Amino acid sequence: MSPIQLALLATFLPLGTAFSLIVLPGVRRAGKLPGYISVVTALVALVSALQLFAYGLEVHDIARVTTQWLPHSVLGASSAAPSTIEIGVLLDGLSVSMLVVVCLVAFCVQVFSLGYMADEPPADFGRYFTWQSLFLFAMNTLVIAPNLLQLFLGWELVGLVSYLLIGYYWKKPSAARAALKAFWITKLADMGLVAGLIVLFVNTGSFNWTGTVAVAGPVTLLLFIAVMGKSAQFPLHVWLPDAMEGPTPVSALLHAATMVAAGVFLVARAHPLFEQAPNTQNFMAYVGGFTALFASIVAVVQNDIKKVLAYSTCSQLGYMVCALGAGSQVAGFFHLTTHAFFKAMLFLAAGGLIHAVHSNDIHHMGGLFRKMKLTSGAFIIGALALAGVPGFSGFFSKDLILEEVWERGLYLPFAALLIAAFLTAFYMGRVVFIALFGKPSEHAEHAHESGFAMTFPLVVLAIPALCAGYFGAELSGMYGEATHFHLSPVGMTASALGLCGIGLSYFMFGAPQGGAALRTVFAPLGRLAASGIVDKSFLFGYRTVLRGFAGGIGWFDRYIIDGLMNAIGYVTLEVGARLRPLQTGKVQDYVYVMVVATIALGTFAAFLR
Amino acid sequence: MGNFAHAHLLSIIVAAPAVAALVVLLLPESERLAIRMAALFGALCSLAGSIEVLRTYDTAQAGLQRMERYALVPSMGIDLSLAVDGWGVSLLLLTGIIITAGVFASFTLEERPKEFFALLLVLVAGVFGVFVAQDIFVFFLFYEVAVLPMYLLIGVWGSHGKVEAHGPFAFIWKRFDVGGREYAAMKLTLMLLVGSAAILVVIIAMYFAAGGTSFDLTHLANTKFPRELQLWAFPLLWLGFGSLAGVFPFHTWSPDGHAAAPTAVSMLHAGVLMKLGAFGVIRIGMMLLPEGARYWAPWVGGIAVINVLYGALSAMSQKDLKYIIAYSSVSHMGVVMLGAATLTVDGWNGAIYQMFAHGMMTGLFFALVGLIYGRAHTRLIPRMGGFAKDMPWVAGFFVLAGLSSLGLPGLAGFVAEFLVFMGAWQSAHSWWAIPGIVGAWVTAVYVLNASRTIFFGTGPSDEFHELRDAHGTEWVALWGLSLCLMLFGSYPRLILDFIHIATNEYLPKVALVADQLAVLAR
Amino acid sequence: MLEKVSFGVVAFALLWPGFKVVTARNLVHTVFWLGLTLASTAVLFIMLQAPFLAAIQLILYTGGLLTLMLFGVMLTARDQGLLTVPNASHRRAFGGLLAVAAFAMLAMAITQTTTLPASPTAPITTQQLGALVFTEQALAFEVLAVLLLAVTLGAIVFARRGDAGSATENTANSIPARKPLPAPNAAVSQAKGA
Amino acid sequence: MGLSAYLLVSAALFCLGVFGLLTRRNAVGILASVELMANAGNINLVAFARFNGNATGQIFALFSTALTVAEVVVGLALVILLYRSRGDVLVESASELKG
Repeated sequence: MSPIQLALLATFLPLGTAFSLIVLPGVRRAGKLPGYISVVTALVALVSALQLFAYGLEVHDIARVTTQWLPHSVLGASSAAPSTIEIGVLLDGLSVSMLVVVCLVAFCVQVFSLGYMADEPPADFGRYFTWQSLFLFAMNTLVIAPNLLQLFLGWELVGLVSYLLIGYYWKKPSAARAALKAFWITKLADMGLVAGLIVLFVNTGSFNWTGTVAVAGPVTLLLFIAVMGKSAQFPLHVWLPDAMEGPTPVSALLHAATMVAAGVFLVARAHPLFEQAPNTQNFMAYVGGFTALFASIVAVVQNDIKKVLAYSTCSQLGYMVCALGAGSQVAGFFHLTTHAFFKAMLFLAAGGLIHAVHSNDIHHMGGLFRKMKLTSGAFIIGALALAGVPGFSGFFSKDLILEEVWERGLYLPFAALLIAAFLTAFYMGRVVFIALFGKPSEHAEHAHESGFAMTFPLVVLAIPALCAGYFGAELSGMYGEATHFHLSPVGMTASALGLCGIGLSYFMFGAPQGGAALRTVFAPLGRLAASGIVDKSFLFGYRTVLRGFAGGIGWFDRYIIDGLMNAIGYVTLEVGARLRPLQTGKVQDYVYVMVVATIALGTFAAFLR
Repeated sequence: MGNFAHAHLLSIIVAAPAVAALVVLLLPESERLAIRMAALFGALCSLAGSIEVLRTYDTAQAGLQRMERYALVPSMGIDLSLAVDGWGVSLLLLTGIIITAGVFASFTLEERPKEFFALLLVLVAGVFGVFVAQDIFVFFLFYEVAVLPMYLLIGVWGSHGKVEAHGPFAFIWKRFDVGGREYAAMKLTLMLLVGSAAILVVIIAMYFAAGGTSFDLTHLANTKFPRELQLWAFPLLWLGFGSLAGVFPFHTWSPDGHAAAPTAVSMLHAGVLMKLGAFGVIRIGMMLLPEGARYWAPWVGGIAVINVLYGALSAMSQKDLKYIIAYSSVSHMGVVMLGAATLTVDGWNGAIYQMFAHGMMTGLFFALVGLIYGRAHTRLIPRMGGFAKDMPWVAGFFVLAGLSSLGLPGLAGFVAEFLVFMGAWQSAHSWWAIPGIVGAWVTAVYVLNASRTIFFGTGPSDEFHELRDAHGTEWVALWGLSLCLMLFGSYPRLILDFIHIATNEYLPKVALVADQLAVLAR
Repeated sequence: MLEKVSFGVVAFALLWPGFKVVTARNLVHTVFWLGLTLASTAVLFIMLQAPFLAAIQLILYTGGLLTLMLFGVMLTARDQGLLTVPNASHRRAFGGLLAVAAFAMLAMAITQTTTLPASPTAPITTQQLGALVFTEQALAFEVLAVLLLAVTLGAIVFARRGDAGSATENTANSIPARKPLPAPNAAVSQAKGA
Repeated sequence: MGLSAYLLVSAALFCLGVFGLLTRRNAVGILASVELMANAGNINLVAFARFNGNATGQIFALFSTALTVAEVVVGLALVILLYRSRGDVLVESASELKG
């Protein structure tokens, strides 16, 4: 099959699956069947993506096909500047690499879900896999987009699927709220994307990211607002921790590996545009650096294992954004790739742990390592990769980012990232030492290793998580300048800090006793971070400001505007009622009026003459 | 027969519902099934005719097609002349879809089905007529035919609401049963008739200014009216038609009217009738009075922007489900008017497409609301919760309609809103795009919040024991409208191509090309 | 001179009874004063060289109409109170004022109009009238005939309406007593019979 | 005598009729007043016919006379109806049209 056909297969087969599952309730409710259908779909997509990847290793720009989607013409300039609004398929190194990441993680997550979601009622099970397939379609639409418009289509669709999947447990009010919050906040940020697209199109006549754009500054800034929402950058990150209300595999796929990385993908995609806007790039670097630091501080004090991972995702996305802000598309996207693998694995492993103890609290897990060696092992590999321990994939990509940021001269973000690197190692160490090696808790008594469906994906993901870093040159060559890894002072510092962080966490949480003093040092910082000022201000903005304003408008409409309309009717009726007595019903009164009027008219006519 | 039908397709589309109404009236009250089938048949005939018109419209030739002309009052130059352009094609299709869905949605109506369906069909005949009339007198005639049955439909089959007395005008409650169905019907009729009066004045003025020989739309469009006439006549037309399109501050009939109206009537009213107003503003107001349109465009757009945000925020503060949807219509009709005011190709395409998309979306909404109300017997959202357990499909469709209304790509609403915003940015008043975009977000807030409260979370409580999913013919309405939303959202060219042709033809007569080029060069 | 005197006499004979018509307390008197006015009008017609009209005036008005109105008075005046209803005193002054104002206006219009023909033309013969009625005015004449027929029928219907119920009901009960009045007198019974 | 003399007399008669119309309380009295006014009109018609030499004026007066008689017939029928329904013929008591 041609590359285009493969890409279309990888995109539309999942759509077909999702649509069939929607319109065929019989299949959707048929026990495990929808799960298998969905997994096979994902597998087909994965195979297609891998095949495309193989193409991509040889030819970087594989194919680009577009078709008109909307008719468009500019009044009076139809012949001079014919422009159409198109959608299509663009296959190059970047999209193909992303396609592989997406399909691989999606496949692993779906397989994992077969085990994780096995206890769900059939209808819900089917619904879950319907949305999973829909997600694959949406994400692939985004990835293969040849222009920003289609990217936006996919962008919104993944947002929708995110909403649906976070709200999977819709009977839980908190889940329903979290879904809403995620959708609202990303949609709020997406207003920037819409505006950016419109400004771009009106000024250049196309949605392409290539070419010189006079208004690159505003456009990229607007686009970046959307990125901040989708990729959970401060202060729009508030939805991501709440999004953990969704099933854990969903968190792994959407809210760790792929969907939240869409923002990073967008910036990497529109790199030519962003290059023309250095101010935006600097802004990105600072936002990214701050987010990385802020989120990692908050992660330190979380007890919910998924919340820790969520904040860590925030933090890592901050790294990527910072790298892109430093102008390094390669570093940012490379970290996206490695992060997708190890973070998905971390989440899946965490899912396994949660599944075993039926709790998200790390203190309820305690000592699971002995009972669940494989899952724990995967978790530890992921944690090490995340902490940037030399040899693991995260080490390579994170060091690349730090180097690029350093070279760009962005010292403040660099410092933030460095501290964040230390904190990352520290909080991951904390989770590992408490949850896997800590004091056994009574919740964990009956814990046992998960089944094949839930361990197989971990094994699959562990491979790239371990060794993706060694193929940095080949991978980076796909979507940019091939970058060979070399050990630099910057990288060594970061690694050393990371190891320090692990050591500290062992001292505080792993060692039988001790570290109490240090814990009191961290306590105020933790309280500050956990107080959720950002969250509260959003809540205030929504509950008090927006709802209050809307309430005022509603009142104004009902009682003032509509009141005025009613008042017109009321006055008409009242005037009528007042005038009624004039009609006495007595013939002679009318005659009087008639005679008086005749005389008056006659007099008037006389005066006129 | 085939040839005859083909040659008189437009007449058939307009006449089919009217004939069906007659048949329904002639049938005995007891033959309920026959009554329904006759109504359905009339609706389906129109739908099929609309599809055929769409299929056979010659895009290469463009312009007015399928011209039919019968002299009505030759001495005054009134002809019953019918023809379609690209806009008419799409709006005919919309009307066909909505009436069919509406009949399906209220197929099982128990209260006086005979009179109900007869009035409904007469109303639809009027709507079809407006979209194909090429004579302004006949246009107005059909317009009134479409508006007036509403009074009975709401007054007889409507439902009661209650509004608390508050504010500086609280004394009014002494006299009016605010929120009641008679009140709503009366308010709607009176406000729309005031609008009609304004329209009639302008129609007569234009007729005489154009020589007093013909009411033909093309003739009037080719007449260059004096500037003074255009400047005073345009606002009258705008507010006259605008009162039906829910233009602020003449929108207040809409929430009460839609809330009180029965399901199919709400569907039809918000789905197509409000479009008549917007269509009138563009087709009559802007095209016959281009100078007036240009002069007043900043006002039209400014008020439209208010409509968008004001409607959305008002919707957010409502507790009654029907009021939410009604206010959302006000907000979305603001998008239509905004697109019209931009005087750009994209803006006009978007405006007409928004009519189309919003028609189907709000039709779906009102079908669902009627269905929920029929089972829950309340419209107050705070009392509901967890309904998705008993009515999962209704929940799904509701969210789908909501997604379309907030402009989710892949659904029809997005295409329209995006085009309108693009047009707004290209217009002389770029800032219009910003409140438009914000309005879409506010829509996301209130629509999804409503669906969360109604369908998700814990519940439903014991008082709701009759909840059940859609059944029977309701499925047809829900699925039909949902699939249309998806179809026209993912392949908009299906009708956007037709709209585009008409826009390309009409707009240069209204907008000054130089204006746009200046904007582009900026 | 003689002409002026005779005109003055006729005008007085016309206006004085006219004044009595609108002021007389007793209705029967009113009707007779009206008859006098109408007769004076006939004289005026003769002065205007319209003998045919004068004859019609006498026969139709003074004869027919007067009788009719007398019947009307008798049929509707159950007692002396109803027969002699004084004029509405509160209206009298204002009504007089209005009448005078109206007369002033009319008089002003008449006296100030300069285009009035000054002298009479040749008198119109009854022959001429007859020819006109059956040629030029034939349609109006026929229409008038139809109208008179309608009036005749209408009057019969109106007058008979009360009878429909009274065949079974007591006549007295069909007249609601708005004011306390004596028992129905002979006039009412006669009206029933007619 | 000139035309204006006749016209003045007829105007005076007319105004007397108006006065009666305004002040009479009895329906028959009102009818009589109306007769006065109609009569004044007739005088005008005949006078104009005389001075303009137009026979149609007399014809008109003729018709008018017939019409007036018809009017009185109907009027009296109504008066009788009024009397039957309420026991008197005072116009101020018939005020069903009061708003």
